[in-house]
Amino acid sequence: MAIDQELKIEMGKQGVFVTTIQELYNWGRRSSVWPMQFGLACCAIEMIATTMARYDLARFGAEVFRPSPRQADLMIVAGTVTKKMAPQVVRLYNQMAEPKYVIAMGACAISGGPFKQGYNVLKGIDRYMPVDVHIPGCPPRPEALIQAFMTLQKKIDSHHLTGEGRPRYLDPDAPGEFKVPEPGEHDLEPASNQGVWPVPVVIR
Amino acid sequence: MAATFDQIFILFRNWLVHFLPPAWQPAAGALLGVIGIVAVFPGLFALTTLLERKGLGRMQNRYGPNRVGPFGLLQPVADGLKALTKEDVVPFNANGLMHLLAPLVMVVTVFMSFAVLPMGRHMELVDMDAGLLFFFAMGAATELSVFMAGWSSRNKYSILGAMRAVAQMISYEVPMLLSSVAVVMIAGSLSLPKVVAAQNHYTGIFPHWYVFTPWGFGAALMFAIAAIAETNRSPFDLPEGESEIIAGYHTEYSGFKFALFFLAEYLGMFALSGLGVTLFMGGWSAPFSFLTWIPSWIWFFAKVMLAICVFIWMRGTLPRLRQDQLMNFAWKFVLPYSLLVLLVTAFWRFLPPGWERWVVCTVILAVAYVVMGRAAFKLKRVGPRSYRYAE
Amino acid sequence: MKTVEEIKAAIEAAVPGAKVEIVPNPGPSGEHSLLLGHEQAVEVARFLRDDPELALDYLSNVTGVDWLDKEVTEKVKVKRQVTKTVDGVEQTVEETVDETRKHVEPGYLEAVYHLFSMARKHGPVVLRLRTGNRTDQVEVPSLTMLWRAAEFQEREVFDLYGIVFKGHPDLRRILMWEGFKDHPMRKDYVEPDDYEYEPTAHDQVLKRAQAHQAQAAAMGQEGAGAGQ
Amino acid sequence: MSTFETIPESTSQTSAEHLAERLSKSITAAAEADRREGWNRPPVFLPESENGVLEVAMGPHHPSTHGVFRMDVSVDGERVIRLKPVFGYLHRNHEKIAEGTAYLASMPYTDRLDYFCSLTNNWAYALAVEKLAGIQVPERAEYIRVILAELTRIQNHAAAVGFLLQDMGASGTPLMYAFREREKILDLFEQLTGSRMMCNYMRFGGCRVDVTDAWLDRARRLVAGMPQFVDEFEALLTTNEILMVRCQGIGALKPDLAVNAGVTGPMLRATGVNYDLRKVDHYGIYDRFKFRIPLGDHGDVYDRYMVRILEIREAVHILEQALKEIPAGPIMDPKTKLRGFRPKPGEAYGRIEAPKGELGFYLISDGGSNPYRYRVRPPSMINLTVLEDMCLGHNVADVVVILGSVDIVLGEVDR
Repeated sequence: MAIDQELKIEMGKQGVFVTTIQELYNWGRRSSVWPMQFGLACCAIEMIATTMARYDLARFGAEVFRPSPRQADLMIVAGTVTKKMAPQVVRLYNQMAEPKYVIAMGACAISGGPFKQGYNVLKGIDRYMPVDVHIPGCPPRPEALIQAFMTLQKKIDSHHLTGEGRPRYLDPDAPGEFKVPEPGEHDLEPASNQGVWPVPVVIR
Repeated sequence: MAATFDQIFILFRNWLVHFLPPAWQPAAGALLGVIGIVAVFPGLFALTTLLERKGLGRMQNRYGPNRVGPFGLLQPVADGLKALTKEDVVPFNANGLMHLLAPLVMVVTVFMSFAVLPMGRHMELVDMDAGLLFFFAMGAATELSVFMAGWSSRNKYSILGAMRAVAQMISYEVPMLLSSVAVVMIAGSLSLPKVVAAQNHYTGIFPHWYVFTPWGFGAALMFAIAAIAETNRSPFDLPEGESEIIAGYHTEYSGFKFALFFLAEYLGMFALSGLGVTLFMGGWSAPFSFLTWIPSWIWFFAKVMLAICVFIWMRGTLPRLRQDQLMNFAWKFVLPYSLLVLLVTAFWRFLPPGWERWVVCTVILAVAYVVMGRAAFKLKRVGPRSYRYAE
Repeated sequence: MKTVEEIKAAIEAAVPGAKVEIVPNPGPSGEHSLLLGHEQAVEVARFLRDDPELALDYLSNVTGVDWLDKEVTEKVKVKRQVTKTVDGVEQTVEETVDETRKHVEPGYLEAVYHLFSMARKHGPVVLRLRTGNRTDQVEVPSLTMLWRAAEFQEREVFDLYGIVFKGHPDLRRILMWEGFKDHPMRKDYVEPDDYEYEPTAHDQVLKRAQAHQAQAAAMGQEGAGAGQ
Repeated sequence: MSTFETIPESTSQTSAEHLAERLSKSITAAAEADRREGWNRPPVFLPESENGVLEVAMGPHHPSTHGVFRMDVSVDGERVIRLKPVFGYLHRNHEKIAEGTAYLASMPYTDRLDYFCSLTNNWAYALAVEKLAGIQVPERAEYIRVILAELTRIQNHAAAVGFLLQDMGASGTPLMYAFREREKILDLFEQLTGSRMMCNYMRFGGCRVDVTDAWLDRARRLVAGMPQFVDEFEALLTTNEILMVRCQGIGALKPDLAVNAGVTGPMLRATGVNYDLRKVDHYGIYDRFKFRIPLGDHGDVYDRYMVRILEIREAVHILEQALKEIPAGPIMDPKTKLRGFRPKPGEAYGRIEAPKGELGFYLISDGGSNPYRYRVRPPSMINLTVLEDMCLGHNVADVVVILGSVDIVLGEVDR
């Protein structure tokens, strides 16, 4: 080989060889994100509308809505997650095969939204599992979902296979499954998964 | 020149093989053929998935995939890459070995059934005397793998899907075999190249395809119905009916194993379309006598793709049947009608050639079709209704 | 359509011993309701359903209402004996004094039924059933055996208000999960405190978040406001 | 691997017996392996009881439950012998929240009840409050309400039929056609109210903004094209043999049971009971329009489907009349003040014929700015009362279709 060892190591450090595989790898995953056929509330209707004739999410290769979590890559949490439903949502997320992504669609999935004051409403799905993209809106328009989808694609493109910034599923130390909350006598137990969701500071 | 193009793959193989000692040549030739099949059909599978997604899209007023590569052509590549790099989940209390073997068995047996299909003039891997029998034997192994998949997953939906699939496939295998036997009766051989050769001559410009005879048309119809059911395609896609039992027997499969099921399903479609084309539509022979200069393998693949388009069209338009209706349809309509077709084929075989046998066979089959169809609807008390209004 | 008074008279004529009271509705809609006693409630309801003139065959709406214990303040004129010094002489004089008296009217839970007639296309007739109090006497008779429509709605009232419907075939929680202890639609229900975080100033929610943080800080709990 | 060890090498049994024994042995072996590993759950796919009854929990995540709805189904083979619906997975405490906020502030929440038909929900709530406080509505506002409600009815019924076909396994084509029309109607809503789905348009005593002539022209054009869409839809579906075989005679409902169980809407009218609140209550200005109520005779899935299709056609007739006759004038009752709205103590039950059935709002006012009691009478939930009666004896595949024909929206079922 014409490249001397030192240069190779140097390039390896900068990730030249790794980068080419990485690009192919990222391209493959980003171009074929199959969402799970999973809707919770109002936003699910907009999610369906996104796949329909006018907006056509299929253009991105994402119309294959798989009903089985094993075969899906993307979970669109479309709608209000109630405390009764939260264990099932987390379980479905655990059942999905890596690499998996989550889009929290709509105000309810992000923070409880207009129903935040409700006693049975989970105040944001990111209390229990990591979310990649949040879409604001109540409900977000289909264009917003497409935008979120493209944001997710950009995010996948920027993933490194090794090193510090690698995604969770490539990190052997990161948890593969998240604790499924148990419905308790008054509330879900635990109220949030520590480690997934650092409790933020209230700015007064 | 046309003959060269027609035989270009055979010539290429012979040229490659002649470098080897003569004793090794048959084995090497067969190996090259296998490589050809293993290379061509997955490629065709990739194209077909794209065709299906785009075709369905057009039927539904939308575009279909068009962002990945030019016109979305690289979409299947991306899907394949994704499937390869996806985590392989085996459920905790699944039977690991069976879980692994099921997709492999399915793909391998489907590939083996391609061995006897003549894909062009002299383009069959093995010219087996009992080629048709071999084909059906390999097709039957699909049921085994489906049940392996459903059983080993230890999931209620998987086992329900597998049960449905096995029941459905066994039921429809019978009429499919019967309608193929009609062809065997006329062609006088179980060897598929000989069946094609029997159809490869012309009256004027029109070919002697079996589908253009009354019994052949009836048999082709029954064969088509059975083939759709065998490949679990809409409207007979109950084993993986996603609105009822999630994804059927492959509910618990992810990553590449799931992709293998997907591959096997489409390969099954190709195989059965190829068999149907071979039996009823003249295989690789041209549809008109003045088109015989076009290479035979082009005709074969064109006809197969035509059949695939019909599959896609059906999927885009029809709702799904129910399990008991499906079984009733198989045992109360398709099977008796196939038997009748067999009988009419015997008439055809022994009546003297002439317009009389055309009339006799056509009348018997048409009357039986109408009567049986009407009876089925009458028994179910199903039909259009009228509605009243209140002011 | 008969008026409420006529219906009451009809009920009393048809079901002997039925306790029926008219609860007036002061609002513009004027839908007065009938308060039924527990003992004869099912017979009265059956009469309302089967009577050919009323024919209230359609139970539209079943709901619960929670009336809290009310502290009623009223002014009462009281006569009392007062010892007074009038003109240097001590006398016992009877005097009328205004006195504010407080007493607690016990609260109760109420099940409200809206009946219509599909056959005669009239309605509504509003029935009410009241429990004894809000804690231990929370039973009312169920009307599910008369109208299937009440099945899920009575379950819902049981779930959210805690009214126990005697004679309901399948009285389980319907909206909240099994094992949940509270009745969240009651007016005095206290929500679980999970308002750690609120990015926007959203009326009471921000207050609750701040209260949560103050409480967590008082308990010396780590993590509630520390960012980790 | 343990599976293979348990299989006897030689056998004199028949192959079927052998297979059964082999299966049971390997299952036992696997269960024992599970137990060894501390996994106490019984093997999940086996029939739990001796008589071969399989318990299947369909939902809350299931492709055909229209959201997060669960059915605990016991099947004997594929035949349903017991079915218990379980809701609450979308219980968003609408009533509790509404009891804590002002009357007007509940209006946006009503949008999210039945999220297909926000405008009819608005109307039902506005009607109840108007009844509670005795508010009159100007004529033009009434016309606008009728127009919007009937447009809502069309898009809801089209989508409902699309979802029904989706449940039946048609790979999306009817749904896509339905959503194509729905998008056109949503465009109208968006132009008028600023939002596609959550319109938040009606107010007590009128409507929020006035319609323009351009909007009315656009609506007229849309309505003129609607019969053609319904014809196309029917040509695709109504006489399709598979659809007829799947729908006719499935999930039949008797009229007396339907009335007793409080079933309303297209489901009730499919059983032949003539009860449409537009005709019974004459709320709004429905007595001014000429329209007919389609009635079915069998009460099965096909009748529900056809009643919806025919109601679309009747809605088009109402729309044609309303768009022709709409008068000029104010759209708000000038006496109503929306801010600081405090109705007198009292109670009222207001109801309308929403696309899914009778949508009622029951309000108790104690004179304050919040309702003391706020209750939604959800048609979707009460129509589910008879789900088990309709499903018993049918196949699992029929359960999906029957549920689809009930046309539920979970936002309304659980609230």
